[in-house]
Amino acid sequence: MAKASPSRQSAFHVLTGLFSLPAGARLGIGPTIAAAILLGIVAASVCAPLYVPYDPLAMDSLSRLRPPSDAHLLGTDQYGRDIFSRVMTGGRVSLLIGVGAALVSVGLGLAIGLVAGFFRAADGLIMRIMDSLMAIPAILLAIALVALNGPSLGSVIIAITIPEVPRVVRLVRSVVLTAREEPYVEAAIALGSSMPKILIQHLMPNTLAPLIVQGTYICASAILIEAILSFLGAGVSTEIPTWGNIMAEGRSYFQIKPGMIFWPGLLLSLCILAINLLGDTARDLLDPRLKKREG
Amino acid sequence: MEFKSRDFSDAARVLKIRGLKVGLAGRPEAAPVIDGIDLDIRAGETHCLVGESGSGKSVTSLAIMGLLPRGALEVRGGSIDLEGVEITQASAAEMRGLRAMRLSMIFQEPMTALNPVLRVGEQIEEVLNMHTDLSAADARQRTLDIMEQVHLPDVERIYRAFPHQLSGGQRQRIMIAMALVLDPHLLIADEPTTALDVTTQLQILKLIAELQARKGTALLFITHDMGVVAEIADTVSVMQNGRIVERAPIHELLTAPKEDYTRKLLTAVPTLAPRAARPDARGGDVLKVADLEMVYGGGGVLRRGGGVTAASEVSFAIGPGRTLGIVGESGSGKSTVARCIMRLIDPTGGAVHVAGTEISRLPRRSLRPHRKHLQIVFQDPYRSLNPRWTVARSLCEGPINFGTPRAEALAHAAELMEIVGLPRDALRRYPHQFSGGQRQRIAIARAVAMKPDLLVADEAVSALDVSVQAQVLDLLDDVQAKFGIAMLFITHDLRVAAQICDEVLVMQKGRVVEHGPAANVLSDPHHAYTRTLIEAAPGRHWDFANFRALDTAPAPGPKGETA
Amino acid sequence: ETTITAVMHSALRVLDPVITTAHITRDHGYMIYDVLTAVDETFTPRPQMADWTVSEDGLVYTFTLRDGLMFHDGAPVTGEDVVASLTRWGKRDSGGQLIFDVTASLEAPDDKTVVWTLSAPFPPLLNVISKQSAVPPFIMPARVAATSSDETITDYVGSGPFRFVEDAYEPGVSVTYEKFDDYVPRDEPASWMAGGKVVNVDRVVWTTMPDSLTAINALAAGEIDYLEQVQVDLLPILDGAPDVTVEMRDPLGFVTIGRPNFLHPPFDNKKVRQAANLALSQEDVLATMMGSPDYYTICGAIFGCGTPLGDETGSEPITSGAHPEEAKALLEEAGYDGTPIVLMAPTDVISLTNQPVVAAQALRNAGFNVDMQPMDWQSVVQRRAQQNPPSEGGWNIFFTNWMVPEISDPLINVMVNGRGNEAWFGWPSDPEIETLRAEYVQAADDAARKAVAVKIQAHVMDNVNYIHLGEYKMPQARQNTIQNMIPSPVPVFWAMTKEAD
Amino acid sequence: MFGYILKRVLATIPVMVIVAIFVFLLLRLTPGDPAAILAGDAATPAQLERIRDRLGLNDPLHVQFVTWAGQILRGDLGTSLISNTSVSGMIADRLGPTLNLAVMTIVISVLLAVPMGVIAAWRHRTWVDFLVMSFSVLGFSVPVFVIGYILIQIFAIELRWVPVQGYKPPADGIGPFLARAILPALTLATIYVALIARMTRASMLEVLGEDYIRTARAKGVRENVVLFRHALRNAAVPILTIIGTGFALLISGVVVTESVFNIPGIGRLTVDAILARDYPVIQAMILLTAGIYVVVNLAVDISYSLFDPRIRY
Ligand SMILES: Nc1ncnc2c1ncn2[C@@H]1O[C@H](COP(=O)(O)OP(=O)(O)OP(=O)(O)O)[C@@H](O)[C@H]1O
Ligand SMILES: Nc1ncnc2c1ncn2[C@@H]1O[C@H](COP(=O)(O)OP(=O)(O)OP(=O)(O)O)[C@@H](O)[C@H]1O
Ligand SMILES: [Mg+2]
Ligand SMILES: [Mg+2]
Ligand code: NI
Repeated sequence: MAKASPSRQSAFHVLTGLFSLPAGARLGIGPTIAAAILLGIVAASVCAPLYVPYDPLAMDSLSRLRPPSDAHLLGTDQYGRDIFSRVMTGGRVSLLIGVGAALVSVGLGLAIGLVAGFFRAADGLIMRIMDSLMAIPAILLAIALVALNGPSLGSVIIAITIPEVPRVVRLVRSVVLTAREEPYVEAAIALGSSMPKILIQHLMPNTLAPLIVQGTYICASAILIEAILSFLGAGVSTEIPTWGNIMAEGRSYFQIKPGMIFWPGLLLSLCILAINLLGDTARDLLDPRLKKREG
Repeated sequence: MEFKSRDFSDAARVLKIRGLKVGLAGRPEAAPVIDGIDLDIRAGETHCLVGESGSGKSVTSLAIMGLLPRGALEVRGGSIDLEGVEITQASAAEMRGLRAMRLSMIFQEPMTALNPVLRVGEQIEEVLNMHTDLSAADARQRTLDIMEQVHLPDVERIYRAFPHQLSGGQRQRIMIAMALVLDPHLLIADEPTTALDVTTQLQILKLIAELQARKGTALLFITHDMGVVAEIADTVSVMQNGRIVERAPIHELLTAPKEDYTRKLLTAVPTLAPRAARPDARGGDVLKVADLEMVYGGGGVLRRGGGVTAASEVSFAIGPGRTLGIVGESGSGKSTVARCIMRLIDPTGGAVHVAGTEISRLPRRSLRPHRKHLQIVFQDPYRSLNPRWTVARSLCEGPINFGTPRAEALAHAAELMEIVGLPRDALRRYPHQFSGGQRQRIAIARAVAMKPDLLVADEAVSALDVSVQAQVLDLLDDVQAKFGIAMLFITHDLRVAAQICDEVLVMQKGRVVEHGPAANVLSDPHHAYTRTLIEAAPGRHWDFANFRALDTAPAPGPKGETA
Repeated sequence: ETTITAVMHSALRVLDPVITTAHITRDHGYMIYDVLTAVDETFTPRPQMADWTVSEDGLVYTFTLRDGLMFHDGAPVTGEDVVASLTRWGKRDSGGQLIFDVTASLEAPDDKTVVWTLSAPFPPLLNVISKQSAVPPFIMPARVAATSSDETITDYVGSGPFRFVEDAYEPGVSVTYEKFDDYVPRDEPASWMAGGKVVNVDRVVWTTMPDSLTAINALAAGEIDYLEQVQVDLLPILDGAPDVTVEMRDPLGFVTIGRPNFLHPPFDNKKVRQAANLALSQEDVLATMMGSPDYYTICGAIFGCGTPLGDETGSEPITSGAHPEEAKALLEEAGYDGTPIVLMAPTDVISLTNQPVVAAQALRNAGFNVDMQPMDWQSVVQRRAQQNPPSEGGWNIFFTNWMVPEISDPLINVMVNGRGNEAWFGWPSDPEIETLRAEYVQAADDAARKAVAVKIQAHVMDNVNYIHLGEYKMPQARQNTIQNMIPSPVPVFWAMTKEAD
Repeated sequence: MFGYILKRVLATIPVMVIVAIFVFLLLRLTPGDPAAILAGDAATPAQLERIRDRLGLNDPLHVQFVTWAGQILRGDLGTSLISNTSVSGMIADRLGPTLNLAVMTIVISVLLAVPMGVIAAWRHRTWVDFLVMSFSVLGFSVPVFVIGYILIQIFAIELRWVPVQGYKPPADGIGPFLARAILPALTLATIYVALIARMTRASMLEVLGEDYIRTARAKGVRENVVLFRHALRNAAVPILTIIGTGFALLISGVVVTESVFNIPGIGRLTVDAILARDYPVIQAMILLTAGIYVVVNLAVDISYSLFDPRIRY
């Protein structure tokens, strides 16, 4: 949050605001490239079933671990499945996990955070629970949760979501706590607006910008955590290819057939890179200092 | 009133600026921020730079210091000559050598200009360490000396203090000590007293004058406060849109300004002569406050030893159509009283009657119907409107809460826009598309939309430029006359209080020390504190708007001085 | 001082070789304990701690302990210790239980003698107590053997060729053994678990490497001496390591199997089981698991190819590749209604991850509706014990592996138990096979036993008590400085030598 | 100060209690049976049942919880269901490697990341900034195990500078310790460096815009002094915070890194315990890690006052 209180509109604060915000023209091409890459990967993944040459699950025990060839663009894995088909299809699920985890954590976190931020009575208990959830190491929680529910898509998303929720809650709560001191909120109280109305109409929109940013980070880290869970044997079933479990399955073959890690890894890294970059750009663009500058 | 009238034509020229142009970095096509200014300052001279907000005063000072923000602003042309050194061409190392030795600067905000994590003594001493070969002991002694010179008490203790442990005035003294410890030839002060209350401001101004006289320093003093200018300036430059439109010795400027812009600036300055009181109320009091008390932070289970008593035994009443002003220095409890009345906080004692209802104890829910009787306008025009809402939505929020149909509320909002002097189509715009003054008008419209009986204005014009301030004050006057609203007007600026209030209430440390008709309080103060306040008001003997001295001295102090 | 650093196939966590059937614990047992008798490489029982005589009627076995037997704490091994150890073992081991069912008495008349009296003849007794898997009767001090058979022991004194170094033990990480200087080996050459256990190294350290790639790299870099199992796909990494030898230790290897649940549809129907048997192909499963045919054998013998009882009668449907069409036809005949088959697929045990995936695919090809449920091995272990219908937390089929010696006869092989609820998971009620097993116990000689075994083989293939998916072997790898390792199903550290660096 | 610490320490009690209850319930709801791990593949249901009885797994949940809580309060972490050794002993054996690794990682990360962030902020929107930010985004986007494999491949296999795997305590000599710990520490550090560098940059950017930085420059202070003496100390609080909360991230990295580099630490211990349903070990470990997390963050909170005199407790 900008510390500069706009009440002191000294030139220097205007300057610093301007200093760290990219005016449209100065964003550079980075975000554009990032967006293009991301769109490309998303499109390629979503449309994967239309163009991949093989069923990503079709095995052929007689052509295992083949090097790239005309028949198999990126070769085959240890089940003789076509790596190209798996990687492209895997993107769908990985992205789904990313987006799913982001939406669920942001949604839950927003609801809980608003309540905690505004209702003093609930705050203590909610925050203690959130502290506890944060204190439990996420990865261990995830392994336990996946063991509990079986490694379905849903349980992986939930497992990734639970440790993220407290972070979102803290974020939302802190925004609400700051925003409720804003004069315009006090003005709304003076105008006789009810608490729910203030909460939803005045305070919630403030959380939007930081949540978008947070959401992109959650999305990126969810894709990554899924890979780590797969590595530890607690990821999504190999019947549903994801970048994570393709890499995890390929990890023993790292030296013999690096493609199994390289290709999904490349797409995954590019994706996360792009998402993070867009998140950073969003943060810069949504920087509250921007709004004040325009005044 | 006496003005400075020394002649500096023989003194050595310390700073010489010719045709200085500053523009946005990397955007040569954009209009320059500083558009070819000339400026001369000679040893011992106090040169004041005035002008409305955004006219380029700070940018000028930063250009002289070589501190224009990299990547945002750059010098486009012209020269800045400091005793023969060309600053626009100087290397970073040369610039570092000049700073503090030959040229230093004091900034507006003593709160933020000092590094909060370093001891203030160390911060002064750092200047010595950077620029001299003094031994540690000598440096420390020099530091203590200069701290004595700026009249800091108990220098040994303050040396070790962190900025947050000092008052605003003390911090500004540290800044001054830091700027002057190496006896620079040029001192730039960018609004060094704007953030301070009047009494402290007076002390700081005196201090600067004293040191300047002793060391013969040239002073470039930036301010928007004409009162201050009148007190200290030898020469005044008036800036507008990056140009210097008029330059003259102080007396000449105040008595016979040549440029329209200068005239406009001067006429906007309110006088300390109290206005004629409005006719007394016909009906009963709109607001009656009795023995209001507010203690912050007391009563907590873990916090023993009581809290801060921000207000106690505050009682007053306001009739319809009348204005009561609350004045007092910072922290005296003015806002606390306002917030208690608005029930933004719950007073710990006393009673508040609004339109006949005692509201200080009402639970929030039953309070809501009474909200429409009282409305508030805040100081900060940038934060008092929801930046994500259109003006129309902000204006309709209250009426809709009280059951007005949306269409009707909108129609009323459009009328209000006219009343506050904004175009109707402004309804569709967002707050950031307006200037501070315009936003304050919108905030007033929003309050008025509720047809309240009482309007509380907490420093409603303090953040605005004098010229804008005058317009908003006029607006408030109009609205009040039109709707017969009672107004509680909080300000630290006695001129503003004089211009708008029927009655004035002076607060100090949470208590009411004086209360009466504005004319009485301002021209015949009984309490010593009120007198200090009035005496500290800079330029209080000058009637800027009429380019002459005030004939009725506003505050006949014990030994009332006259112009 | 020679130390052998060995990476074993899994971490040693349970130190009681009687309470568990885990291989690593059995291997640990052979390090620190000794056994009365043991089979050699021809599956023939040989004397180890004791010699024996059998009475004419086959009811009295008399064991005589050899001289010089001593526990690591210095106490001599007595008949009393043997009786206590055998008794505890008899409560845990399924073969042992059968013997104790017909035991009249087991006692130690003196320090050197143990007399085992039966109420009915039990011809395979020596084979059972000499078996090297799953739970061999290790001899412990009587005080240790007094521990309940449902509780793990906490005193690790044995009389074997190595001593357990308790201070250096980190469960799941490493175990250290030191040569037991007072151990007196037999004079015969070592052969499997029999013969003289001559220790030529001072110290053996077993460490665990959770990551197989790391283990191979460590071996190639000379950081460890011995890798018990090498993933075949990773062998090329060792090509570049001239100091490492890759070889087969155990000529018998492992079998991998699928076990259907007999309690619930559709596998309660023999035809459906047969369809599954047809749908699957040993080759597909094995090729995926092992990669190279050098390391797997298509083998239809449920008691193992190359074992005395091994026979491939009736195994054609599973050994001749996948038969999706015939399977479909059979399914139709059986009236399979498309009920989803809950197939449990463990994700965290490398040797068990492939079979379910391949099988699921093959079953689908044959028209089964497969609900493959991935879970960790622990969940499989828990769930396979559930007798509920699959829709209520039960299951239809799971896969596991055995070492060949663990399935090599009808008394050891738990999957041919047909006692319904008392049988192994899957709970087939198969009176026919129970009759055959009784016949086997009573068979007088090897030829008669083999004849019964062939009948059991034929029955299992027809009734599909389980799906025998073939045999595979795991290569081991060692530094060339390690010499004289004897071939054995159990990795043993006696006989072996290590050149000083 | 003391009062504040006491208050904070007391405030961790409800957190730990919630953690304990949560973990306990979660585990008991999770399918899996330690008895089956103990007994192995061939055990019959009846045998398993008897073992479960012995282990107390057949008691009602609340009885098990009360028993366990009672033990914990007496400072007894219980006995592993699988290896029948004391949990505190197991943890003691394996805490060292992880702590050493974690400390080394944090030291490396801070030494690398803070200067990186400072310089990126100082040279905002230049190629230096771009480079630092690219690196730090990259650090986020490559899974830990891949980084580990790559480092092993390069430094242990190709260059043969260090061993592939393993762990030696510093007591065995600092050389062998460093040789084995450096790759895992670097692996773990990538993500941490990314995190800290990013936060340092953001925080420095904020601080560099502050008035007192301008004051320092107006005094003619050298640029490096401006950055490190004036700016960095003011930027420290968010950096410390991220170091504290990043600790959680470190833990998940540790789990993977310990596998890849075969380090006998507590991360691996916990994962193994979860996979084996060794309840006492899991419960103790999660309580312990949660406790460490809470303590680290408490320490971070307290250390704020070292950097910022305005924060006083
Ligand atoms: N970094 C910057 N980039 C672009 N424009 C700037 C920058 N800094 C200042 N400006 C513009 O330069 C003009 C002059 O600003 P400056 O701060 O000098 O005004 P000022 O006279 O000091 O106002 P105030 O009384 O509010 O302090 C303004 O229009 C401002 O918007
Ligand atoms: N929320 C609060 N908690 C504790 N103390 C407070 C709080 N708000 C204000 N105070 C204290 O109460 C006193 C009065 O504050 P108040 O804001 O009413 O002063 P003010 O006269 O409006 O000052 P200013 O002119 O600076 O606005 C001050 O000492 C302040 O520090
Ligand atoms: Mg300015
Ligand atoms: Mg106030
Ligand atoms: Ni002012």
